Amino acid sequence: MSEVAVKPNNDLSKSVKAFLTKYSIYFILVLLVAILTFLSPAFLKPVNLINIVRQISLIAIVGFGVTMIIITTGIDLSSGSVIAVAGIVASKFAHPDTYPLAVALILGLGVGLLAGAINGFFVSIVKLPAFIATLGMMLSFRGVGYILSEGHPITNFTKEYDFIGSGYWLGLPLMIYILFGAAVLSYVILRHTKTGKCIYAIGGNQQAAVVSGINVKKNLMFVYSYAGMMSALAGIMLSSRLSSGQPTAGLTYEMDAISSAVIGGTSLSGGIGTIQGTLIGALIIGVLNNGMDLMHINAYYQQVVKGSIIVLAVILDKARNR
Amino acid sequence: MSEVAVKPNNDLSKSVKAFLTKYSIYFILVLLVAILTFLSPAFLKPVNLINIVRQISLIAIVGFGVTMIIITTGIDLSSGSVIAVAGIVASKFAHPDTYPLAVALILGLGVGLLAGAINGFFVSIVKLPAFIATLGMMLSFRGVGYILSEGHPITNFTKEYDFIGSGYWLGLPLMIYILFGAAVLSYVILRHTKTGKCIYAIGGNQQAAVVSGINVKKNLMFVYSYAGMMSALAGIMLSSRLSSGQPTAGLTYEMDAISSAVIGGTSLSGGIGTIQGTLIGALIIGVLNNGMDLMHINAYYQQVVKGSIIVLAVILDKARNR
Amino acid sequence: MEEQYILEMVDISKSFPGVQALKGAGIKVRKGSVHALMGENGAGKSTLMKILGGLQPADSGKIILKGQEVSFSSPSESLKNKISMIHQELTSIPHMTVAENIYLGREPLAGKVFVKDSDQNARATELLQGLGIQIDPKIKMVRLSIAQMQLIEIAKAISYNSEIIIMDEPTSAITEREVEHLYTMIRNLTKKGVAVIYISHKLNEIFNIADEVTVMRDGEYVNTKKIEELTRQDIISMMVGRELTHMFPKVEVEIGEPVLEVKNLTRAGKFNNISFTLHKGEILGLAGLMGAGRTEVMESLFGLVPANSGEVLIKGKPVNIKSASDAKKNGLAFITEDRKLTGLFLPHSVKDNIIAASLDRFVVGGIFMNEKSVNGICEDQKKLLRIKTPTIEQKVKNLSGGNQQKVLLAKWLLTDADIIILDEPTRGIDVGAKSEIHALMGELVKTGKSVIMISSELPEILGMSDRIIVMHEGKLTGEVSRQDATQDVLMSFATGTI
Amino acid sequence: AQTATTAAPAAGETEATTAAPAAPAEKKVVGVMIGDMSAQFHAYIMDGMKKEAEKYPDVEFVYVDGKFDPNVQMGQAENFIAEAVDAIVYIPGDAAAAKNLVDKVSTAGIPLIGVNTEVLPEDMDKLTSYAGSVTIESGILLGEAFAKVMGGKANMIELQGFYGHEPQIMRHEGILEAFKSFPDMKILKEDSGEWNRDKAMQKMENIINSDLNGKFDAVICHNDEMAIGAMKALEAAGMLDKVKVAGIDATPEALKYMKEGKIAFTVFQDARGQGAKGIEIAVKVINGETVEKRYTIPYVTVMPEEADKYLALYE
Ligand SMILES: Nc1ncnc2c1ncn2[C@@H]1O[C@H](COP(=O)(O)OP(=O)(O)OP(=O)(O)O)[C@@H](O)[C@H]1O
Ligand SMILES: Nc1ncnc2c1ncn2[C@@H]1O[C@H](COP(=O)(O)OP(=O)(O)OP(=O)(O)O)[C@@H](O)[C@H]1O
Ligand SMILES: [Mg+2]
Ligand SMILES: [Mg+2]
Repeated sequence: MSEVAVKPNNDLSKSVKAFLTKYSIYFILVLLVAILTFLSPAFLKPVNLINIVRQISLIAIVGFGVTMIIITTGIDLSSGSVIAVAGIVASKFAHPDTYPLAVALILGLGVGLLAGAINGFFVSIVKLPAFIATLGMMLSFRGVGYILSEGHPITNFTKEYDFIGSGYWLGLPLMIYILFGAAVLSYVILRHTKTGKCIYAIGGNQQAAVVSGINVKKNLMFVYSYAGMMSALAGIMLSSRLSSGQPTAGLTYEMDAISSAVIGGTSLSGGIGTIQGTLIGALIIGVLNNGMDLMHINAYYQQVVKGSIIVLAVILDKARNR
Repeated sequence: MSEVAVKPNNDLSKSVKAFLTKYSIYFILVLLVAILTFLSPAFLKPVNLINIVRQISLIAIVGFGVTMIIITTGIDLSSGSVIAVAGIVASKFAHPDTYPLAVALILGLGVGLLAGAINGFFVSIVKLPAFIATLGMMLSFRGVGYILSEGHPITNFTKEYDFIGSGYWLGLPLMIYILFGAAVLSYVILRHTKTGKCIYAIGGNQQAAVVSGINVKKNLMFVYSYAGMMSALAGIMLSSRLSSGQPTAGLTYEMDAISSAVIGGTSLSGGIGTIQGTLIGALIIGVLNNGMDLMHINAYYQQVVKGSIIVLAVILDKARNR
Repeated sequence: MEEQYILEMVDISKSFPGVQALKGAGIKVRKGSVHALMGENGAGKSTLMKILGGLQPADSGKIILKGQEVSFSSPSESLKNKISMIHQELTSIPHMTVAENIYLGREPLAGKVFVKDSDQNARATELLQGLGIQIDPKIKMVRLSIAQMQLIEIAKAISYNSEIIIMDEPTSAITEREVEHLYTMIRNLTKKGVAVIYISHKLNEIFNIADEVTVMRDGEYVNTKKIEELTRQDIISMMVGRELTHMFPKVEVEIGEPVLEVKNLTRAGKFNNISFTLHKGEILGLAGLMGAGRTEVMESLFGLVPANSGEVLIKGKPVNIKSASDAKKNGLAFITEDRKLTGLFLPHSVKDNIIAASLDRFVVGGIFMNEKSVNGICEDQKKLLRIKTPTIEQKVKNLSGGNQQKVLLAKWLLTDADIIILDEPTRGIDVGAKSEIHALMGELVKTGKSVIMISSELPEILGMSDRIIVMHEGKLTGEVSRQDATQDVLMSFATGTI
Repeated sequence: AQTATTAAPAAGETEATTAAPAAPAEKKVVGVMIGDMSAQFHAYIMDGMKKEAEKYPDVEFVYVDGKFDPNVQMGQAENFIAEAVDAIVYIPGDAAAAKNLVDKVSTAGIPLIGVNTEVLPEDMDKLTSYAGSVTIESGILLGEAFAKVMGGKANMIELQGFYGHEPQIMRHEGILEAFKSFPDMKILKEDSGEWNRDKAMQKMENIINSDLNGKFDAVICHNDEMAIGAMKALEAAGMLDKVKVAGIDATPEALKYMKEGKIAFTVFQDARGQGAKGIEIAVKVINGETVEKRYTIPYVTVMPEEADKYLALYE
């Protein structure tokens, strides 16, 4: 009950430090951008920046759902497969002169919701470790993708469906607006709703959440279903961008999405994480990929550099949780 | 409130139940074998059983190291890449008329040890989450594999080197003996040495391990290095089996190794797990892959079945931790 | 001084980011004596001992062990110097056996590598028997109760054959009977010349076992005195730095009609035929020894673990409570005994902790949280309970134990429940905070609420309760009114000797 | 490898007679090892196989997916040997790593029919027969046709297959081979699109934004999927009129885009023809008919005006 607990030695240096640790991940991004701008003049052109944001939009959108899952101490390895299945289902209903756009969208998102709910069922009701449940579903959903598409890409879409991935509005790709919308929606859910509070509580201490009368099962079901839907959204966008619904789509995207979340400060032990962090994490990955391409770094070395920088970013960001 | 929840109170049924839960994973394997024998007469032939064991030897050996890592609450996503790098390095020194076999083996295993030590450094000294550290190294090591091999397979080995992966001794493939040796070594380390106790202690309660005077850093370094070496051993075996050291070798093997461990009862939250469990887990995966091929199940459906059975096995095994 | 000190810690300072935990603190301990270390929550007792145990380095200061200046950079160095420690936080490894836990890090080895399991088990058996602890060393730690785990930790600390044993709140999870047993063990140790540093918030224990007392406040050394020179009040005022008059400030409230009736509640293997009644404005004490099943009854009452049979009536109406949210709807609140395990969200802010059980009350438009009202109400709670924190955004893990307990209380008070179950509400809490929590209980019953208080501290039960029921091995063995209750009566019910 | 593997067929025969009731009556079995079912091109080969297989209702064909992992294929070959199938049709995921597999199957005495991808030259003899092309030729044709289209002078971006995969290595070599006689065909940048439309599109977008913008006038891709990805990125950047894109495979989509003038040309590899041939040979072999050692199915360069003809093949 003493005052020992609060005794800053130096107010200024303390607040600077607090600021730096709180926003360290932003500084890493800024630093990376600065270095790349210096090394490659093409980097900072608006058209390239737009390009980067569009490229990361898929993994960021997947990452938003995954972030919520990781906050509840879970993980989702099935995202990449859900991308494929949802893309295929939506593609099947996107041929000209068959159904209105809404049908493709609703079925695509619906199948993602269902896939997510299956994950949620295993994790929240059957109480399997999320890693193994979603690993199993990663295999199963991918198989379903092959079965539904019979191994072949599905092509030939309506103009409206094509517009999702290739359209522009007010000079910006539609995909960027979708990214923005998904980010705002996810942010609001996590930060400003009861569900968001429950998600953090479950991740912070599941037993305490139960005792506090929080419906853990219901909230976990929500989180996994939401993440499934976000993956499906990415799947629809990807199939439209490529003009093709493919059973191989989204392979290993789950790892990029998880990396984005973790680089962005989401803790794999749960209870901690933000949507804006994940967005920054995805941007760091995107900026890296793009920058290395612009600098014509040999592809073999790109992997080494990317791996090292991911580790470095997390090291620099570690101060935050200290 | 007033309903009956659990009512055992029967000594016999209780001890049967205890037995079943303790060995549940073995029963799952036996059940699977029984079903497959019934469905496919070719399954139970000795030559097929030998096949299965040889086929799982790689992921089981990787799995032994990964098991120890998971027991310490860590994870290793870089195993597949270490397989490639070690295979390439060993292959480079396995050309006829250059060096004795020992050189290829020592350098191959040495490079695995080094890779593992790098993972260990990030996890134990820098204190990064193992997931992100080994994810970064997965990328980096894979890149190193490409750089060392210049993207091409390395072929043309000495007879001795070829013998590792294709040789027979007393009617059994050499690979099975290596598997057996690695299993026994790993089992003894984990069950009967001080290091093994330390590994369980670190995973069970790291704080407790520290206050008991255990050198957590040293033991973590050991575990990651050992796992790196096991992956390297698998890499050497693979390159010999294929007569070719390839930069693409071992892609996604880390997931199979982790699955083996988890199916075999290793808990991703640490402190629990056995080598024999992982061996059984790998056998379950191997029996499944083999059985589905023998039963001529369509490859697309195989993925669905495999995913579902992994989940099912873990559900059935869950009683064990109750 | 007639005899040489075995240990002197002089002028020790230590700071954590933003916190000066120790400012020139120190302690001098004689061979073969029990030296109590006292101080409020956050005074720096554990930190000082962690420095001695090699867990944390001091920023400055000296440690003199048997005349030699030493410094320990790891627990193993400290252990080598014959200093062992029972930690405030339980440090057992759940899926290893009792023997493995005890001999962790110093297993009997064959050929320097292989652990001799049977040797280890034999040694553990011998050790536990010698200490009179009836636990099979081959069973896994996870199967023990918290109290049994604490006994194992005590046994483990003793098994090092150390010259100095630090006991940081060794009795936080065990009850009077085991405490008596611990006294015996300590007396045997001191007879052999072992020095014990004993940290506890329970004054009774200090007067029972300690030879000398050192008091710390705000990370600083206050004073050291022989126990004979001290009264309770002396220690308290040294610790708090002011006079603390009311220890158990019992508020007299008129007891009203029954609000909760429990009839024949049974859960197989845990408790049997539990029946009791709680009245409006009443504080009902629930006493008993370790493992008596008190917590279990409350868990079933609160819907966390279903009972097999029985009936519960609230305000005369039968209710069927199957989950915590049912319980909340029926006006129950449950402040659980282990605030870290089942109470708090440690990585989260004070604010998020306080609102966690009453989220619905802040929801606007069906889904959104009304941040403004959250902030306002949390600030009110902070003031009301005098929670010491710079802001309500502070992470709970950075608060001291007492303040954490208050956050937990705030969470449940916010639900505005009529029936408040407090399970060990002052465990590990210093006297100052304790009396504040007791005062608060008075406030609650004054406003017409009712309280069930489980406590293993008999003075607390006796001081606070209007009526006391006692459990023994899953059965209700007695009921006494405030007037008739004495330590002896309660103990005989609790041990089943009546 | 001798002792046990030679024992395999023998063990198989003895067991087969006493087999469980589920054993089908004397139906011959052909194991078909696809290199990677997720690769578009292999999927088309499999289509050809399945169509051909319909002609032989009394033979059972078992398709397994090698996932582009030679170790997986090795395991599948072992499984087929254990099962004592009557013949194996084999699309190698990798030539170098096929050595031991070929050894094993031939030691076991099971006819092995290679399809699409050659194994190492010294192992070709051990195949019972081979239906396919010479991989390097696809690269040579692609390079030569590009030289023709560009008038012998171009600055190109090369989007290669997944690094380390057999066709990636051989096609790259073929392209370099072809350009030996066209010194003005320059490759400004090599990168990998991993056979994948998605990855190729991202790579192209980044290249378009780099300092290479305006400096290249052709994108040479190791397959049509990547060509389509590159084409889409160029189209979005409005550069398609200045840059020519081509790939290999003649997939229906690529042919469609050729008709629209978005892709310059492609190199046809008769996926279905190869697949069908492989099955046909296998059936002949198990019926005891003699087969030739090699059925070469050549690559053909396809220009836009021929697109319809090739599209018709997919009907
Ligand atoms: N690792 C740490 N990081 C930051 N602050 C710490 C750390 N450990 C202790 N403190 C702070 O140091 C002060 C002293 O803590 P300490 O645990 O020594 O108190 P204590 O006297 O043992 O209290 P209690 O009676 O509650 O156990 C407190 O303000 C505490 O918050
Ligand atoms: N969920 C649980 N799993 C395993 N053991 C438990 C659980 N909850 C309580 N126990 C143990 O069961 C025994 C009876 O529990 P309970 O906590 O009800 O006793 P109590 O009378 O409240 O004693 P205490 O003074 O320890 O609170 C105790 O020893 C306790 O540690
Ligand atoms: Mg303390
Ligand atoms: Mg209790």
